[in-house]
Amino acid sequence: MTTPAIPEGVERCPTRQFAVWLAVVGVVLLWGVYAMFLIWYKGLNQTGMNDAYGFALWIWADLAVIALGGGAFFSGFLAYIIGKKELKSIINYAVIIGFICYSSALLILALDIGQPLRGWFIFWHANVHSMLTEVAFCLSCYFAVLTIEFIPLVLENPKLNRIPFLHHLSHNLHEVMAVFAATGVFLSFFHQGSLGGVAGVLYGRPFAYREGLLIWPWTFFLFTWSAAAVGPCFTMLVTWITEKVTKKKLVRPETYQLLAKISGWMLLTYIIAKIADTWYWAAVTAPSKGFALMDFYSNNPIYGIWILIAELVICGVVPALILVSQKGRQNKNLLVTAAVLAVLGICINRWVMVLQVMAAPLLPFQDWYMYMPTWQEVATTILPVAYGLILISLAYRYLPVFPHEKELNPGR
Amino acid sequence: MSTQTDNQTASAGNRSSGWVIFVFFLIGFVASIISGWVAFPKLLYSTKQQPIDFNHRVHVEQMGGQCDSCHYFRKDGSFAGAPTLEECISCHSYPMSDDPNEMKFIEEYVNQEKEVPWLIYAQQPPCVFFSHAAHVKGADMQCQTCHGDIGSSTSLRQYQENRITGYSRDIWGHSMLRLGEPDHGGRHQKMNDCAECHLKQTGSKGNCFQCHK
Amino acid sequence: MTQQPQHTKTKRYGMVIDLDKCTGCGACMVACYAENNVPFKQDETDKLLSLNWLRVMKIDNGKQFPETEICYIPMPCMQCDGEHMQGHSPCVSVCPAVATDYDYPTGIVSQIYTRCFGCRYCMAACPYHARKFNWWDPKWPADMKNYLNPDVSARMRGVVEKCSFCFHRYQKARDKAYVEGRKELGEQDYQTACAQACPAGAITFGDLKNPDHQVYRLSRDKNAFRLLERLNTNPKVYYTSTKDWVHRSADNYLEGESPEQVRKARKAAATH
Amino acid sequence: MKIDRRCFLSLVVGGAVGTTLTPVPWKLTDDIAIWTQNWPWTPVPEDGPNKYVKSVCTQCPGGCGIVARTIKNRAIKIEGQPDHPVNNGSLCPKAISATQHLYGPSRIQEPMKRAGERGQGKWEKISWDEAIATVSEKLAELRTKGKPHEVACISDTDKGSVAYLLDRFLRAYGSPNFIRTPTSLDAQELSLYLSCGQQGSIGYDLKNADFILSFGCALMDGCDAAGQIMSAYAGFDQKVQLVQIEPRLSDTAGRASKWIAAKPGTEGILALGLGHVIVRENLYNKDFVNNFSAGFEDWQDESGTAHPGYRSMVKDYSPDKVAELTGLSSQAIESLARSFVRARRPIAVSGYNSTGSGSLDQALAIFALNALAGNIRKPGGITFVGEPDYLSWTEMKIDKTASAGNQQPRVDNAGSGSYPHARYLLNQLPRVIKDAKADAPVQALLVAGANPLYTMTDNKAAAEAFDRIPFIVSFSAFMDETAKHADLLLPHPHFLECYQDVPTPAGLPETVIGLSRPVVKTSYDVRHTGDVVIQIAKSFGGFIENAFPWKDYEDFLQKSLSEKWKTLEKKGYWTEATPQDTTWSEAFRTPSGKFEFLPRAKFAGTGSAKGQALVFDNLSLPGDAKELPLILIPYTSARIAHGPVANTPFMTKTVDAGVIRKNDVFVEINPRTAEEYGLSQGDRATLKTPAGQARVRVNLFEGVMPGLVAMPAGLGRTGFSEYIAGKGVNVYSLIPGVEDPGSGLNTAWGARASLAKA
Repeated sequence: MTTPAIPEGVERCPTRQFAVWLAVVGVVLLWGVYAMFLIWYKGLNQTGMNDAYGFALWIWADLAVIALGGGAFFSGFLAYIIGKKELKSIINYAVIIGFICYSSALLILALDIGQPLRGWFIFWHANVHSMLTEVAFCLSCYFAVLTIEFIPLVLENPKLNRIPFLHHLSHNLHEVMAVFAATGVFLSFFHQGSLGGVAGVLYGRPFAYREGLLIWPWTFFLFTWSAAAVGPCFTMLVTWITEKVTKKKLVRPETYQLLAKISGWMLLTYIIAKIADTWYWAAVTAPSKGFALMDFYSNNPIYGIWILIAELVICGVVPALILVSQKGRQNKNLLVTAAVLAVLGICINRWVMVLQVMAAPLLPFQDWYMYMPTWQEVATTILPVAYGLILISLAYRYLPVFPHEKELNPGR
Repeated sequence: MSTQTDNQTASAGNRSSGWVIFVFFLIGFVASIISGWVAFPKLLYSTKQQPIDFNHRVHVEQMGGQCDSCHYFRKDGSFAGAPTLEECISCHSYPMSDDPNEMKFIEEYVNQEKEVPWLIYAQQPPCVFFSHAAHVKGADMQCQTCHGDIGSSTSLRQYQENRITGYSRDIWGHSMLRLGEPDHGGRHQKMNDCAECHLKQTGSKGNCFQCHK
Repeated sequence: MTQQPQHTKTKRYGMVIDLDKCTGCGACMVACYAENNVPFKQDETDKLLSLNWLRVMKIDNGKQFPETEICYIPMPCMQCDGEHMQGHSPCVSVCPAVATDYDYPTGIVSQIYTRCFGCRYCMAACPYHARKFNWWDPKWPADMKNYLNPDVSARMRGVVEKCSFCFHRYQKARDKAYVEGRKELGEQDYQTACAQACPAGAITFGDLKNPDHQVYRLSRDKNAFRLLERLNTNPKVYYTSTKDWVHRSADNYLEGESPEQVRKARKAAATH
Repeated sequence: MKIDRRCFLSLVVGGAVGTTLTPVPWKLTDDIAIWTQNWPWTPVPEDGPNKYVKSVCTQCPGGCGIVARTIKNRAIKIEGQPDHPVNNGSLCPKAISATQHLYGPSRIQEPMKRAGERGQGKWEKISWDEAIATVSEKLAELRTKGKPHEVACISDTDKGSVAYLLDRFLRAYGSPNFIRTPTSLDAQELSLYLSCGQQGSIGYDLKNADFILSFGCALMDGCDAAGQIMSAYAGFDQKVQLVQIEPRLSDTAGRASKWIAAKPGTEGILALGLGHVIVRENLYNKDFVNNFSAGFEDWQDESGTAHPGYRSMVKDYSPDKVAELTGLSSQAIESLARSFVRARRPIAVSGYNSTGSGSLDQALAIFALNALAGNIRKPGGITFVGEPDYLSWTEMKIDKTASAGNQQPRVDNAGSGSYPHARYLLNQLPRVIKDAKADAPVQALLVAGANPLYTMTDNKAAAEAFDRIPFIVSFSAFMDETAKHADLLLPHPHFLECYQDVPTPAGLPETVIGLSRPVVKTSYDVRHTGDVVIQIAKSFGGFIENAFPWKDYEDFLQKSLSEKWKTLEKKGYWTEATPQDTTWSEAFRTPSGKFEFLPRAKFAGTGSAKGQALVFDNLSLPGDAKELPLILIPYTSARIAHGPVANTPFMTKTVDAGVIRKNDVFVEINPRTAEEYGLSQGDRATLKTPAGQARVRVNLFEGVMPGLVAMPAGLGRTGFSEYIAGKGVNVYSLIPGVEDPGSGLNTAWGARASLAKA
């Protein structure tokens, strides 16, 4: 009569231990949910934002999680379209991480608008010229695709898989997954890019503004490229952490190696393009509007030139070089360090493209605008992390996320 | 695998069969369709009584057939809308007939110097600046085009109010699907209705600020 | 963005503010708030949380006492024509729901509070910080609701608002013209509340395209400039000042650049 | 048939699928969004026919013409009245935002009597009959005791009908103690009286002047004549020179053609220094000085005593000496003197200061410059505007008690032996009350239009004095600082709700009488102070009642204004049709019949030994210069109301971030001063003066003279509403009074101070 909910042949921790873990994370989640309702009920006055900071922590969190969630589309692209079989080992997990990232992004977006009940205007009364419209459409569509990609995995839960209808549905979905993966890749290229466009088109903000190709500023391409480069790093990093926590091998070493290699080359090409872009912006675009590079990096308590060096060199060039060298990526410590740096780099990039844009003064008589988030903003930004941990825990426990787990952990 | 097979056979006896499930599906489906199309509109709209059953025809005949005898433009170009008590009193300081409605009007409003709380069928929300001048003076439109032939009516229609939005039902229109012309022969008055006519008549849906404030 | 209707004769309403005349008295701000139902709170000292459609900035020349000079810069919405003067104002092009739009007949950037859902992208896009967000529900204590102007709708929490060049006054002036059988508005028929209130006569308002309007001449004065011209936002709010340091404070210049030289270069580039 | 969980699920799925095919989700989504667009708690102002009512703003004595836009008994907005002879459409922010006070939480909506301790804020609503009876009983009691002179009245004006009725009531009742609050024009008006023999005010024809020399006047910094000055300023072309003498770069100085930063308190010396140059270089107007002035050259009086003249006196004020005292260069002084006197229509302006009225001698010294330029009664010069005469009613019959009371000396010492020329000296009242051994010499105080507990310098001393007055009645429309400490509130309507005459505003070169009239009907239980005075008088019966033969205030106003009433009703203002007399021969009513450089009347009876010269002892501010090395000066701003009635919330909203933050006020100091005292931008500091201390923040500003601490006036309110009170510090509470020996007026222009990081 009872079917085990846990996939066959794998070992999971005792229910009690699992429940305690869920409870701990659940408390953090509840804190976030409380803050969320506070914001919906009382309005955005609960945040530290102001008229100079219309975009702040949340938009950064959005851009960052979507960039990090880029592992899903790029691994899917490599696995289903290019046909890299090695990645089958990690593709499920990549999809779950992507799903978490994108659902979090949508939740934060729903929080970040002053009139949530009118949120659908973005679809119904869309302004096709706005990058945000493009973001909203692509984001929603891609989230739908991710959900579809996620469903077969959910259906593989032993209990659900028992139901013939669901079993067949799951099977058939697997068959057509390549189609969805392709759709997802297409959508992702656009919305990752349009997120880059969000800042890049702001021709009233010389710190953000970039020239570009047709209607797309260079940041459009840079965002897509960087998400494709760093998304897999994040997937690797989360997998590695999961392995450490579960004390098991979950993914084949060659999967890591392949992802790291591709990520490394992507990162290297990205950082070269990014440096070129920064140089052109600093030497041509900004000066044409009367700004010298150091105008953007001085006379304020936080944003020094260090942040540019950190983003481009320490968290850009360094991890790229580690990952492209075979020795570097074969050393597990270096590999993890590189992944951490790359993730940090993209977070810095998204941060400056949102918050430093708002901070930099425009008129000579203005000062830098500084901003401090409130606990409500922090709590709602941590909320997705807690939610992600819970979803990962549940998925790991009840779904056959890692197809090679059994084989990699014999005798357990 | 044997466990699974056992379970399937064992459970088959406990489960409802496919057609029962389908019947339930159908019940849910039909019930929701009926409640959505029949009950929902009744719940959504409340029906309100006009304070006085006004006879437009009598007034139009008395006032020389012109709407703008009562619904006039002020010198500054604004439109006066429904007449104020003061304007009504200029004729009705004493009863002009034995009509019970007029009696009620005199007793409850004229004698107590209270404005009549008319329910305006075509009331636009506060974000709308509707220029009667542009339509009536600028484009030479007839009142009936939008309001229907209200001037020949002898009594007032029911006024229905959307409980959520507070809008008059005339704005959306009586049909939930916004099909057909309104009963009163005028126009529906959602923004799209304005835009549609503007597109037809001027070649452009119009700019936001043309009608918003 | 809606397209420009072909049959209408368009105007470019704009403003010229004489900074040598402005005394910083604040009458324009107060007139604006009273005209446009701008709410207020108990504490308005955090200027980044203070809803206003018009701010007057105080700047000085940075010189030591007693060589110091001050200048006030009233800053309404600049009603940018945008790059290439086609209505692609920084804010209009980014609004995802067409809540803000370029009104081609007048050149005024509209803001529809009931359409806005509060994403604040336009605020991020505006280099002048002209756009303000309703962080709170507006409150009018005691009987203060009585003074609210019915021509301007009160804004609810969670939407962006900004100066509209008192567009409702244009709407009313047009109504009056219709009733009087006129097609065109005179210069005085449509004036903003701030221009009307300025006790020093520093603010002039009118159609920048109409040679009969004062702003036509004033905006073409050799001392006229706009804020942050180098961003190519093409504002319709012009300023005049005879003081060099004021011109320099209005835009960003690299070392060795001078306002005149940059202006000349821009003009040359524009004619090419 | 078995019904289980799956059937239920199926039902739900069927329902969900069906629902998507109904209008429910779609219409609800739309309607909920529409609900957010029409939230019931977001107000929707009612529309209706617009009416534009012409009236006059009476929030300050400026007398600006306004147009009030109304819809259905709602006052929507105040705008300037174009072509009005006073302000020609120009208005200050306070007038524009007057509707905020009209409908705001500061209004007193009905008569009330104190229920708890004084100042505790507990009130009990009473009827008007009871309120009036309470006042009458109290006054009648004092009268029976033979002490009618122990009733005093403080008013913000001594011109116009309300002041007239109050004064008339006091005289019928038997008290000489009608006291007007001090204004920044007091010394100037006294100088006019002494040097020209004219009781009234100086009119400045700024519109036609081409060189305006302003001695620290807050012309564009929120003075009480903002409308007329701004409308004149609006008309200035680039040829008009405005020179501002002031230690701080105020808004006036900022817009002036030239800012001359003389040390504070040295304006009189500078005026004499300028006179020195003009006389030395023989640049003065010979016709005027030789034929129509007295006291220019040395002279002898009837008794044969020799007196030095103006020429001798200014000899002591050489440019070098004045330069040292004022902190300017002697070249600057010389060139200023030359450009002033060589201008076609120069004018030297005093009064309107943010720092009090200055001394009489200073006013005389500045007035002398106008005489040297000969620009008196000339276009672009100064004119004399007499006191309003439209309210003179026949003398009334009074009884013995009243006439005995009236003959008592005034409680504020004005008109006494020491101060024969001063008309009101409110600044002396706190000391008089404090010094009284037994009961306070004021047993009942009526306060109308004034708010002395806020506006008086060293207002702590004033509050202590008021505590000794057993009965205080406030006629204020607002719960201001003084009303809060009263025993009885008899609220006056807001100016947009009532009729009131507006006498010619000070500074205007012509006579213009305005009529403020009801723009809306009040919805509160308030009464015009004029009505209340008439009703109180009537409650006495007998000759007091007979002295007030009017039905009510409106009746009084109509009868007083007689034929002017019609014009006022129609146009909103009345101007004198007769052209200005521009001759000099009939201009002066002094003993000599000429303009007197050193007025004989000033010294008559004062017994002053050195009375023949103007005296300047400018560093006579109280306190130890070592302990208090800095000098605090108040500054005013058009955006902060510093008079009896506080800011509107809109005005407070316009105040810069560098003036208040949360509830902290910023003082402006020069960066060099800041360095000296180890202060940096935004630091909190403790400001000490002999009158008290306050917590402030510092704002570094190059435009303020090193060694000075400039603080905005008008903040630190404790009354009104939570939108106004509690912000910053009342600068006047930090300034001890300084008595002018020549006039008895308060001449404090600042206070010694120290500033230490907190």
